[in-house]
Amino acid sequence: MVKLVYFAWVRERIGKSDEEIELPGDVRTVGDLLTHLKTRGEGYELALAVPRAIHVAIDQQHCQHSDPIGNASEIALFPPMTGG
Amino acid sequence: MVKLVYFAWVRERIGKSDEEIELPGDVRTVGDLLTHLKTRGEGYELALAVPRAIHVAIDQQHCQHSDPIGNASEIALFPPMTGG
Amino acid sequence: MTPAPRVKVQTEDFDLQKEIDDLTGANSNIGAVVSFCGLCRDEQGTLDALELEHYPGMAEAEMTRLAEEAIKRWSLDGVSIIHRHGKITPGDNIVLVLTASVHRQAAFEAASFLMDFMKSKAPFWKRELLKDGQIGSWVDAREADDDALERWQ
Amino acid sequence: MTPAPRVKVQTEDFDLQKEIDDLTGANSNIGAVVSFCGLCRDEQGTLDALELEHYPGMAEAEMTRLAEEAIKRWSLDGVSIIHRHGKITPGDNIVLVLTASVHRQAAFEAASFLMDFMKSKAPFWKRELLKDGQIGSWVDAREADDDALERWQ
Repeated sequence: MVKLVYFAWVRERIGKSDEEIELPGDVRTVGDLLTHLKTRGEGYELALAVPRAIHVAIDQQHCQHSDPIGNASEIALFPPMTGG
Repeated sequence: MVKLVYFAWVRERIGKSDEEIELPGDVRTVGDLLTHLKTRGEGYELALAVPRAIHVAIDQQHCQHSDPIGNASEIALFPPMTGG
Repeated sequence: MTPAPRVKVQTEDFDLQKEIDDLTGANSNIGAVVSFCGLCRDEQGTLDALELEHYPGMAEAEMTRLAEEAIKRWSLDGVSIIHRHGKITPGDNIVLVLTASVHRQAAFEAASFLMDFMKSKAPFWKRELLKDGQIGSWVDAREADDDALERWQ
Repeated sequence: MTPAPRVKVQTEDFDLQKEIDDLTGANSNIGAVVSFCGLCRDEQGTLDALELEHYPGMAEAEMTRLAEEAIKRWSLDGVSIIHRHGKITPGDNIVLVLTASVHRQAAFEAASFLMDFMKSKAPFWKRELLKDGQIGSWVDAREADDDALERWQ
């Protein structure tokens, strides 16, 4: 089980702020995870339509789409940040 | 008549903070003025021993040693500035 | 001695002079303090407020990482970063970066570095609340902000 | 609209938050405020205070000229410069430069430019008053400060 957390318009489009899911064995990288999530419904498809617009953090650290998920406990998906 | 004002160690070495003097007709540039002032006594000689260390302002604007004095009403002599 | 970064994520406003006093404290060898305040603009009067969402936990962690990176790169005697979240009205503070050093160049460069990275790496998102009562759109990231990172590579 | 520079030469200290509030005032299109505070260092505990001499009249005039040059070079919504004179003890403020702009880069660059020129062009001179009661020497100008001007040519 891994906890997924969503922010800003990713959260709005998916329709929830977090959830726990079981990852299929063939989901090894962040990119794999995004592809997998898109099969979970219309909200996910809409949120993740442009994968390069999605930033991902594993256990609260920024990561690349090519990075392995390893034994992450929390994975966050969000749009480009606009703080500051 | 022109008013001369002195600051920091230039003031201390000359021994006064300001004075009014009559300039000889052959004192045309700031450099000429420095040379002339050195004839006015030991304090002046000491203060102006290294002319390139002396900054000059004519009527409260920085100028070069080669600049003409024109009809300046106030000429200031001081060491390199150390504010900020 | 390496200073510990001071990092806060909060809803309330901050007082700049107090934050500087807290940062410099008993250290009398600081000669330069640079501050950056990021303020909410009114967007030609159309904006009622910004609503700032953040990722609790990661926001503080990322701000600490950025501050530690600045401390590694420059000779600094102190770094503070405060980022507000929640509803922020035009003219109000959003973010504060403070850097303290013996000389001014390190303080200026580190503050500029921190703001460039705060813009692109700190997990905060702005949404516009409009004067006409509508919830406006999420603010788009500026390409200029991504470009700004390149000069620190 | 070109902002008028705010320039003050004074013996008393300043409150940074108040100076920022005065500078930004009713303008809600300011997104970035950069401040630089120059502080008196204690020189490894040997310094009792600095005595700052200045050229009244020219100090204000030169600070205004520098601020106007910054306003010409960058898109700014406000510039404040305060320089103190008289006796200043370690840890206390000596100088403040404030720049306000829509975006951060102009505010950072203009503040850095202003401090470089304040160091070398504003007619102020520091003398050390030492802990042992002696009047120390006039502070020497740093060559690094002259070099700093070159990057703005």
